[in-house]
Amino acid sequence: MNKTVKDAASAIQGIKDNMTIMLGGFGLCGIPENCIAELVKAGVKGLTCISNNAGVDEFGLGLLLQQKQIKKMISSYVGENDEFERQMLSGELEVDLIPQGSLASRCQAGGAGVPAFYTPAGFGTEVAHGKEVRYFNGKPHILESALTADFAIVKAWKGDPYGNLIYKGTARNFNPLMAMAGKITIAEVEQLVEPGELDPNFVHTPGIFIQRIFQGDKFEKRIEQRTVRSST
Amino acid sequence: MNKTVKDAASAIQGIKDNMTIMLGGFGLCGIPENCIAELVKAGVKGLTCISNNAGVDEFGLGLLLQQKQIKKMISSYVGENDEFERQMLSGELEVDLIPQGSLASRCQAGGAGVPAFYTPAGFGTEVAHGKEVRYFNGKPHILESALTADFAIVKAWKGDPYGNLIYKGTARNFNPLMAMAGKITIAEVEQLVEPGELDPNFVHTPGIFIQRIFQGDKFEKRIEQRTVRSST
Amino acid sequence: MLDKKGIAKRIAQELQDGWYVNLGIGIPTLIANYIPDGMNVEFQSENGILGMGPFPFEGEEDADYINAGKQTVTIKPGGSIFDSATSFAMIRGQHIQLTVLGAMEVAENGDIANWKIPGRMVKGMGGAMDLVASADNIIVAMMHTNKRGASKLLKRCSLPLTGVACVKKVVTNMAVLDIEGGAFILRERAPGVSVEDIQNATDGKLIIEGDVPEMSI
Amino acid sequence: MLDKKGIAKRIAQELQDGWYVNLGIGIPTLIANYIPDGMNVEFQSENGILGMGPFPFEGEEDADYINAGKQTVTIKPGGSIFDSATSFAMIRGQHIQLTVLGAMEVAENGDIANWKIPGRMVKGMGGAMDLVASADNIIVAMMHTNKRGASKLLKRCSLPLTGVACVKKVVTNMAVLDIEGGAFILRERAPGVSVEDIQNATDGKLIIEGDVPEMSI
Repeated sequence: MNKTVKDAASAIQGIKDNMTIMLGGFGLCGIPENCIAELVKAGVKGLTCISNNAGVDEFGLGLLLQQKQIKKMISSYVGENDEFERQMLSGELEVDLIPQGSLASRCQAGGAGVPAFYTPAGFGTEVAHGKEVRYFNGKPHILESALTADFAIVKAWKGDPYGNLIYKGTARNFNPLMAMAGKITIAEVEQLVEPGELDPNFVHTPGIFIQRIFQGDKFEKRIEQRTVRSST
Repeated sequence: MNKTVKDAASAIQGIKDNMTIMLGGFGLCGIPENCIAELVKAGVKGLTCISNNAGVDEFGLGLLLQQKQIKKMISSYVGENDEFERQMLSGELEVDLIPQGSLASRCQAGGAGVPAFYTPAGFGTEVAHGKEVRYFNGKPHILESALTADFAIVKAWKGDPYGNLIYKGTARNFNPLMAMAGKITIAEVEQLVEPGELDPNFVHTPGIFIQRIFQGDKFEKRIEQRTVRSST
Repeated sequence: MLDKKGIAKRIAQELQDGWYVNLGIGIPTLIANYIPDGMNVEFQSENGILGMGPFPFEGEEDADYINAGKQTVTIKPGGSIFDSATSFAMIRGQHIQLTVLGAMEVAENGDIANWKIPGRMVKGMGGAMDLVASADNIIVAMMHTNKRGASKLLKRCSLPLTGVACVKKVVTNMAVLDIEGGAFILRERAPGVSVEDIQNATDGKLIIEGDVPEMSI
Repeated sequence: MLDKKGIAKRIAQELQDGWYVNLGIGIPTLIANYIPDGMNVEFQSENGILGMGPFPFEGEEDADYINAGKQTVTIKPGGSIFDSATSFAMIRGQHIQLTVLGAMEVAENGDIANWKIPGRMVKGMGGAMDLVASADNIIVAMMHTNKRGASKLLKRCSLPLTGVACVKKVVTNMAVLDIEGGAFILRERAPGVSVEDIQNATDGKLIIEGDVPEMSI
C-alpha cells in the first residue's frame, strides 16, 4: 500500500477554492511548511482553515492570510499575527475562536465518528452562545460538535509509504488528531523511510488515517520565542 | 516523583468491598495478573468490575468470579467463561454488556472530563434502552456517559517510577484508556526501569495518570487461542 | 452449494486494492487466505492491530500479539498497534472500507442479529454493534439456513438486534444477495443451486430480476 | 508591595509535593523558579509536554520542543510528550492539581476575564477556558489594579468571561485573597501594604476578619 506522492504540489492536488482544510501545528511548531508554501503558489482562495493558530505575519498560515486566501479561521489563539488582527477587526476575515481543548477534542471526535460531546469549557462565556447546556454531576457543560475537513494537512518527523507517522517532541500537538479528521489527509515528513523501519509499537499515527505522504524539500522550523539560559 | 510501591499487596491497599474497579486487558492479553491474584487473596467482595472480558474459568477475572467477589460486570464480551454464564443466568451476577467501542470511548471520556458523547453504536438495540437518541447528519446516535472507577488497574510492559508506561503489542488495548479513568490508578509492569530510560516521545501513558506502580512477580501471560501455521 | 471456504472465496472477490478491512470471527477470518494476487489489502482487528500477517510459526507465538478472536497473530512490516479507543475511531470514523461479519439472522430491511439468544447465549456483542452501526460497506457471511434448516434471511429478525438497517450484502452458501428497498435482491446463485432452492430457503422478501447468473469462484 | 517575582514566590508556597501544575504565560511562568528545595513538582504545558525542565542552554534550542508560550524548553528525565487531546484530557479530567494563570479581571463570585477586549484585543482564549472550567484549584496571579489604577477585583467582570465562578484564590502585588460565598476574603497583606490600601484598591466585596497578617516570602 504505497501512498507516496512526489512532492507538495502533487500532495495538494484537489484542494479547491472554498474548501475546509485542517492544518496541524502549535504556533510555528509542527506546521506543514511545504504544503502551506505550495498553497500560496497555487493561489487557492476562500479557504476555511482549522488550525490552533494563524501563524505569524511572514510565516505559517500568515502567508495565506497575506494573500487573502483565507475566508474563515477556526482557531483558539491568534495573538501573534498583526495582519490577522487587521483582517478580523475590519471584517474581511471570519473568525471562530474556540477553547483549545475543545478544538482538540472536536477534531478527535470528527475523526472518530463521534458527532458531539459535552465539555465544561466555555460554559457561561461567548463560546456557549447558541449551544445546548446540560448539567452532569451538578456541573454545567456545553455540547460541542465534531470537526472534519475536506483535507487535513499534517507534519511529522518520520513516515513510511503506508502513511505511518512518528512526530518529534511538541511538534506532535494537533497533528495526530487532525490526521484522523480529514476526508483526505496529507502528511509531509522530514524523513520518508522504508516500510518496516518504523516500530509498529511506537507509531503515533497509524497509516490508515493517511492518504498521501511525501518528504518535504526543506523545513525551516522557525522558532517564535527563542528562550535560553546562560551557561553557568 | 516516586510512585513505586513494593508489590501487588501494597498496590491494592484501599480497594474495599463494593468498590468499582477497572481492569485493562483484552481476553487474557494485557491483564493485570498480579493484582488480580492479590485481590483473590484479599477476599474483597461486592466488586463492580469494568473490563472488556471476564477472563476464563481458571484465569484472569474468572478467578474473582469463582470466589464470588464480583457483584456486577460491565463488559463487552464474556463468551469464554462458563462460570460467568452460570452466575449471570442464575441472577447471582449483574451484567451490563456494552459495545466494545463504546466501552473504550466511555473510559476515555471518563479520564478526559467529558461526561457524555453521542455514538451510532447500539441504536435500535437493547443497548439504547433508556438512552437519549439524537440525529446528526440524518443518522441516529445514542448518548453514552463516561465511566470512571475508584481504582483502575492496568498492566504494562515497561514503566518508570514517575508512572510512565509503555505497552507491548496488542496487550495495549484498554490499558491506556482505563489508566486515565481511575481515581487511583495502579500499574503493574514487567520491567520497572530507571527514570530517563523511557524515551519521552514514545511513552504510551504519561505518568500523571498513574498513582502506584510496581514490578510484577511473575507474568504467566496465558494464551487463549494458540494458533500457528506449520513451517513449510 | 458452497462450503465455508467457498463463501470466503466469493467475498474475497469484493475486495479492492488499497482497502482496509475488518474481518469477524468464523467464516470472515478465512477471507484473508483468498486475496487476489497483487492486491494490497490491510486487515484491522479491533483489539488494536493493523497490518495483521499470517499466524505465527509454531514456537513463535507471542501472547502479546493476538487478534480480536484471541488467536495468536503476526504483524507485517508497515503495520501498527494502537489502543482500543483509536481502534474504534477507525471503525466509527469510517476509515475501514469493508467489514465482514457473521450473523444469526438478517432481515430484508438490513437489520442484523448476531450477539444474543435470550436465556441461552450471553456472550456479548464485542465490537459488532460499533462495526455495523458505522461501516458503510458491510457484508454478512453466513449459511443460508440454520442447523434446523430454517431460513436466516427473514422478514424481521426474531433475536435481539445488533444493528438496524445496516447490512447491504449477504453472501451465503447458496447465493449472493444485495439488500435494497426493503428486500433481498438475488444477484448470484452458488454452483448447483437453483433460483427455486434459494426461494425456498429465504423467508424475507426476495426479488429476482431476469436471469440470475451462477457465481464464478 | 510585591513585584511580579514576589507574586510568583508567594504562590510557590502553595505548591505541594507530588503535584502536577499548569502555569500560564507571564507571572505564573516565574513560579517554576521558586519551588521549595526537595519538593517534587512537575510542570505540564498544554501544547503537550509534561516534566518541563529549564530553558535550554544557548545553542541547544530545538524548534520541536516548546511550551504553550512558544518558548523553547527542555524536558526532564521522566517527562513525556503527548498530543493536544491527551493534554486537555489531563486538564479537563482533573489530573492537574494546580492551575495558575493571569487575569484582566476577577469578580467576587469567582468569574474571570482574561482573553478578550472587544474591538481592541482578539488574541483568543487558547487553553484558558478549558483550564478554568476544569481545575478544582485555580490561583489567579495578577496586579491588584490595572495600568490606569482601576481595581481588577470587581463586583462583576466588565469584559467577556473566560470562566464562571471558578477562581478560588487570587494573589496580587498587594494581597492574598480567597474567594468564598461571593466575596474576596482578605488572607494576607503584602509587606508594607495596609488593609486600607487593599480596601481602596478592591471594588468587589471584601471581607476582613480579625488581624490580617503580612505575607512571609
